[in-house]
Amino acid sequence: MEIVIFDGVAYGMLLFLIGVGLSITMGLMNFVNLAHGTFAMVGGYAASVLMSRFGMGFLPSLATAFVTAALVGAVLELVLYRRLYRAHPLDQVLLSIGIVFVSVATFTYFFGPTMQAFELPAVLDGRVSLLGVEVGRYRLFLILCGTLVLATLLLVLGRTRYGAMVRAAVDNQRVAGGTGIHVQRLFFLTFSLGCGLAGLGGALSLGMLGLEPSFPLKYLVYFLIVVCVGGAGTITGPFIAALLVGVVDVAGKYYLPQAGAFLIYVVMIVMLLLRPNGIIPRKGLA
Amino acid sequence: MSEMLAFDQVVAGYGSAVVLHGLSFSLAQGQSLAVLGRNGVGKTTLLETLMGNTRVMRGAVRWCGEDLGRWPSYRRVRAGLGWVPQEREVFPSLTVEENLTVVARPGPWHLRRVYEFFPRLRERRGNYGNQLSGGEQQMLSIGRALMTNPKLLLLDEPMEGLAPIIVEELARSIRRLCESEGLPSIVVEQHPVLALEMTHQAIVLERGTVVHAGSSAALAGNARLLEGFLGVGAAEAHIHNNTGASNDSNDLDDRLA
Amino acid sequence: MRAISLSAGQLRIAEIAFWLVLAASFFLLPDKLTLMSQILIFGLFAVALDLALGYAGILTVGHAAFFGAGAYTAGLLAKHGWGEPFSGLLLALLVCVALGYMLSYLVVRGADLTRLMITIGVCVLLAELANRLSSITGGTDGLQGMVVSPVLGLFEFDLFGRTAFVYAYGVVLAVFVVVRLVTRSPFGLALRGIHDSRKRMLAIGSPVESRLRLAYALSAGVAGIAGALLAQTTQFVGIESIGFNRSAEVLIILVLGGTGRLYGGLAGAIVYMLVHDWFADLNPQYWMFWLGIFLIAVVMLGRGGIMGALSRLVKTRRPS
Amino acid sequence: MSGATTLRTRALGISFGAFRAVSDVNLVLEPGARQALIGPNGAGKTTLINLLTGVFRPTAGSIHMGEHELTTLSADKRARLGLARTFQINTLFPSLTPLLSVVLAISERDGLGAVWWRPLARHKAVYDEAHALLGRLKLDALAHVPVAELAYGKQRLLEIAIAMAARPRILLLDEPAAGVPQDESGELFEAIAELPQDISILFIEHDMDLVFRFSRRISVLVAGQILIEGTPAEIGADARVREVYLGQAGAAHRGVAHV
Amino acid sequence: ADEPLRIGLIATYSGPYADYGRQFDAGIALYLKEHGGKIAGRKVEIIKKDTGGPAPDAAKRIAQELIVRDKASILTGLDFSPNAYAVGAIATQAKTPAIVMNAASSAITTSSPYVARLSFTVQQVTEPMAKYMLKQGVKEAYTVVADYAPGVDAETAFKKAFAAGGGKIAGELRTPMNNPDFSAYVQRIKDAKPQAVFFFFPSGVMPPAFLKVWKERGMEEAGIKLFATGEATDDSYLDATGDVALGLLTSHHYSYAHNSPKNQKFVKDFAAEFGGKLRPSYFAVTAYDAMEAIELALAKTKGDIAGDKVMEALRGMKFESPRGPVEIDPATRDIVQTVYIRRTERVKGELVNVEFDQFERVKDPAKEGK
Ligand SMILES: Nc1ncnc2c1ncn2[C@@H]1O[C@H](COP(=O)(O)OP(=O)(O)OP(=O)(O)O)[C@@H](O)[C@H]1O
Ligand SMILES: Nc1ncnc2c1ncn2[C@@H]1O[C@H](COP(=O)(O)OP(=O)(O)OP(=O)(O)O)[C@@H](O)[C@H]1O
Ligand SMILES: CC(C)C[C@H](N)C(=O)O
Ligand SMILES: [Mg+2]
Ligand SMILES: [Mg+2]
Repeated sequence: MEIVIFDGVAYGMLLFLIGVGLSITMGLMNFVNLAHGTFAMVGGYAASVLMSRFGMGFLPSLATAFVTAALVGAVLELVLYRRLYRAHPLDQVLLSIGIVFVSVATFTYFFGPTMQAFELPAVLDGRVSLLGVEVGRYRLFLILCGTLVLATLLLVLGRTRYGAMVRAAVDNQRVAGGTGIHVQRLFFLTFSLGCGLAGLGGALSLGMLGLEPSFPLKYLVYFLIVVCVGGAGTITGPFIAALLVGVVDVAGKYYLPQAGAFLIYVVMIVMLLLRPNGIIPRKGLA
Repeated sequence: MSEMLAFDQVVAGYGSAVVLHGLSFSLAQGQSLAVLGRNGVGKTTLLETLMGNTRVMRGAVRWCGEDLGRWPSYRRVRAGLGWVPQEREVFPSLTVEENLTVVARPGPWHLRRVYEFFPRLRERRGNYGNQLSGGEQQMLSIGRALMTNPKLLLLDEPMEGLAPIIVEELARSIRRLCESEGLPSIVVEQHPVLALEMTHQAIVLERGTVVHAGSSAALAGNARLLEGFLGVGAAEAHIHNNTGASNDSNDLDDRLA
Repeated sequence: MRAISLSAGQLRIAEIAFWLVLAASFFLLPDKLTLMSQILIFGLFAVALDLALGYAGILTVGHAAFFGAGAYTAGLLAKHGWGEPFSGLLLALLVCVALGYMLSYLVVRGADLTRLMITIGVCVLLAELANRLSSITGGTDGLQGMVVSPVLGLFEFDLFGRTAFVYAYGVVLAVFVVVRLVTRSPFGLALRGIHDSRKRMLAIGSPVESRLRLAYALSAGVAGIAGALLAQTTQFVGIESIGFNRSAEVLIILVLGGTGRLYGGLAGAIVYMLVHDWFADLNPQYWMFWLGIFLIAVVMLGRGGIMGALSRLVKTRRPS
Repeated sequence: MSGATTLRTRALGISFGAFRAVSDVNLVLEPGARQALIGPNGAGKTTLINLLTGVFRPTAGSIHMGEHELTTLSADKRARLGLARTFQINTLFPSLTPLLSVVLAISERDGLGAVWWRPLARHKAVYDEAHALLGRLKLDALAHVPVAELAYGKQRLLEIAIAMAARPRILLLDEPAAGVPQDESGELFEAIAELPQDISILFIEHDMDLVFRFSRRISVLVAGQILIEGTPAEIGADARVREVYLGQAGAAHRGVAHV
Repeated sequence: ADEPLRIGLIATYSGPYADYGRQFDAGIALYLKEHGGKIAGRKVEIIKKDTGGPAPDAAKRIAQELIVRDKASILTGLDFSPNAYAVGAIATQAKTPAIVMNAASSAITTSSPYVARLSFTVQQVTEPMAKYMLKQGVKEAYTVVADYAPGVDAETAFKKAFAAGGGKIAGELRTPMNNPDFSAYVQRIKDAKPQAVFFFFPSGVMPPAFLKVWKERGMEEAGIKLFATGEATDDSYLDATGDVALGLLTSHHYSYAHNSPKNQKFVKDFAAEFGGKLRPSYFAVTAYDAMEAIELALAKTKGDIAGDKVMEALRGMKFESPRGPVEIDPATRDIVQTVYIRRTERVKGELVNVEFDQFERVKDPAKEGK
């Protein structure tokens, strides 16, 4: 029982770590960025290559994953995304799908179609006893990371004017500019932040999901579930949703394995019917 | 007096549609301006051009001696333009208070002072932008512009949707802001008499050009001219009976409730 | 760039020319006929999606649910001895309209993201169901053993895909004419109104939800016909017909073509599939790279997809 | 729709959280009424109209229109019963033209909205009626310009045109003349006043010239409650109304006689 | 004749399964290199077409175009079963031989007389594992399979063979195809404490994800033995799977470490051709063998490429493949081959599947019963 919940929470944390960036770019900035997984993949490959080819440690490689993904995000923002903030969401879909295609082909070209090798560092391998329950160290580490990221983001986005500025700019770019907000720089930074978080999540997923060039498409629906069930544009919403999804998924598979893939989608649909704007709806929208 | 703002043969519009056809005027330092004209003549477009939201095809806009050229709007705000858009356009997903603080820039105007100016906003401080009444949104939009601590207020039909008592008070305080605090305004108004009372200078637009420019007082005094430009009834005072001057001593702040 | 301006009459001629050129591919591209029929079928599928997405404004990435349901309906019918193609289409239509109408109660409410996720969810659930019911559907191995009778009792489905092409062309054209009618009907105008302002529609007394439900059901029916067509012309139903990936692909096709523009779906299918075929022929491994670049380029060059770009080049004259 | 009906609320109220935006409102709109609803900003006027038209569900009280109880009816059903409105903040169809906007309103009124098997162009009478209506509001020259490109004042007129297209029995206007130039707002109100006498009209307006010229009765809403109702003369003379709402403007209207 | 022999290769070159196409290509390229680019004395032209994964409608269209437009006289590739079924229908219609290089659903060969298979069937590699486990004294086993057609095939075949030998099924699990986290399943097995677990997952990310959790939970310490089919330790993925695969027992028809002169040469040439990065997997070896089969068949027909003749020539064909001796069942056109039991070990720093037991001349058991 405890272990099932623990596993679910850990799995949920991973979903949160990868998905929260999407809640920022898609929810907060209103950019339907289906290429979110691409940035996660960039982070994942960066970490994996640094560790396996250059012998970098796990923690520094996590930081590099964040930075690399943020940089790639920044470049793409400058060249492509920037031009589409005001465009129709479907144009954004087309752009981001194009980016996914290019990234999948590019990574296949450079790294081959198969998975990346990854060995957990010894400290994170195996189990440790926590309140009498034997839990996986890596899973515990995921939970710590998730909590840390949550706290940091709440502080940055919730407590400062920064979050309000982003929301204002998304509400009405014209007027935001007309009241002195430097929308372009704001979006640039925010987008890079979202991508960096994706990269971090991608690197952390190495120990659990396995990384291959088709990553961006394979897990896209999971990211979307977390963000939409949680409430796009919020941080706590996806956090709760991710935990919910994680626990329901793991517990469902444990207690009701016949339900298989059904359960998670049924839960998602029910949640969305009950709370159409997410667990924590972004306020103030009509 | 030195020039504060000037439009020099400005041709501007949206996409391929031209709205301003060689519009020119200039405004001296510290003077406020009424912009009059019928629906669709380009009053809003004039302000949007000033904010950098239109396509300027020819001509120049100078602000305090500098050509604004293609400056992005946030820079114009930082240079001192405070904009109140026609459709209010408060940020719907921000609370009243966030709407104000999010644009705050250092200067004499701060949250407390705006709340004192519009006590109604303080009462509704926790409401989201789209949970406000029309008039409250108007107040918020004005308050928001003040929070940017501008050197010139651009008011696009600021009185629309406000209760008469507030209109009176607001008109008075806009005039006072100019006189005692040196914060002039450009006022676009449908009620010429009201606008002329609030300002020093006035221009009348027709099809994207200036057809009359002069002092507000002179225009207000010339009913025939006014009616010629703006139609029958234009010269009728919106607020009759201006005996209320004696009430001026009443503190503005209690009355704007 | 000056826009070319066309009158309503000239526009009509352009439309007819479009269909004539398509028909001519029977003679011009005799060894690409199967591709051409699949282009027509996916074009029709995209047009169906456009009814829901472009016209009714229901963001859905789950339309393969209906495409697949139509395919399985026609497929199972043909597998179990009823191979007459037109009745297969009709049954697929009925099944999908009913399914669409039922599901519309889940989908029509809620905001864009909610709809997006609910449609994805329903689609994945149906795909999973098809996988589970492998004794009926063949699961991931696919539905085998379909026997489709000759069209009108005369024309066998041949190896060269001639019959398939003519059959698909006829059906797609007929259905398209109906869809075109829908978009020009009072109902079509109501959908545009809802798209623009739901609040105002309610205020003028339009029962918005029931309009949307009707649109969704119609769209589902057309998608079902497309699915059935694919099943009949390939004489096979793979489980991919009903999955998320197919939903996403048709969305890309439609968006590439341009939403809310009637011909967007067809234009998108023609361009996407030809370009895809071409890139994949040039380079079977990395065509995705070039296709991705192509999509990015299309967005960067102009919004609203191909038809969006066309509509900026070609203006219809305003009636005066 | 024809036939006169009375719109009546009983102890109507709505709270947003702890905030009571409207409370205990008993409003009667007699057949053929020309009634103004005035009151300070944020008094709850728009909210009241939203309650009447079904945008909000009341948290207290009930609404009746003739023999129908409207309290829980959906917005579109109320509209089909003959309750039309305009919005204080333009709520139009940006991508349609004024002509199509009005055609749409007429076709929905006539129950054609679900007709998908016949082209719109076949319904010639609808077009004729739409043209006539646009003509009356002097929008005919702009019939084919996309709504998004109309100047604000024209959009205000279109608001009214769409509402009138429904041939309502009861018309609720939320600051219809805001943003319309003074001389035209007079004309606009004249057009409204000329609507058939069996149509009841309730309008919110902050322009006292218009209020006092065109209303036969005025209700004053303050802090969500009706402070006073009466003829323009009575309202213009009321000290409390002057105090909280009219200010100096009231002076001019004190004792003005009305038609 | 100077007309080249055109062979249409329908495979997956893009997307998540792009490795399949890559392995096919390598196997074919190696064969052609060894034979001077010729089969039966004719230059060979391979026309590659991508399906991007399971996509029967695309596969069918491609097959038709290959025959009608590109004048291919033989179709091959066919990694996914639905694609093979769809192409089978075209093969029948056009009377063109289709040689299956991977698709493992049993009934493919029965769906068309113009289809022959050189790979394997899921049942064919599963049944020997059941027998081997029984032989090792395993009395009770838990099955875990991916919830799709091949998974169900594996489960059915395993249960049948295991029960036939007196074994007991302790429980069964089917996991969704897109299943990022296996902790719940492994925990469930742990709590059920069966004597052994047999699992079947397709090559790729699923086996390592499962094995990681298996190790993290300490299942080995808990005394639960683990068995699988060879997809779990696919040579293409084994390196990336890492140490979690160590000691796993699997059954399959090919290991790159197969100890025979033919294979040693094959592996050496392969390495010389493609460098150390790419290991031949069971996809590459089948592709190589398919070329050999075409060569032998055309030798028999004296270069005649008429579909019926080629199919006739394929029936009963026997030859030595790098995986060991193989033959084509004259009745079913399906492959008959040795299935090996292997253990994953680290040899010279490399993870490999070391064969240590074998079942000879295994036919597709699914067809045997009928
Ligand atoms: N986005 C736009 N695209 C094209 N034309 C526009 C756009 N916005 C406004 N216009 C046109 O520009 C002209 C001037 O509009 P503007 O809003 O400046 O007028 P205005 O004087 O402010 O009128 P009002 O008194 O109604 O507010 C109008 O004819 C209008 O149709
Ligand atoms: N959704 C909501 N949640 C909370 N408060 C709301 C909401 N909608 C409106 N209010 C509040 O209810 C009060 C009444 O608003 P309403 O729009 O009815 O005012 P009004 O009388 O129309 O004012 P105005 O003349 O300025 O248009 C306002 O104070 C407003 O802030
Ligand atoms: C076991 C797998 C290689 C089977 C293959 N994916 C098929 O569809 O037949
Ligand atoms: Mg204006
Ligand atoms: Mg109001």
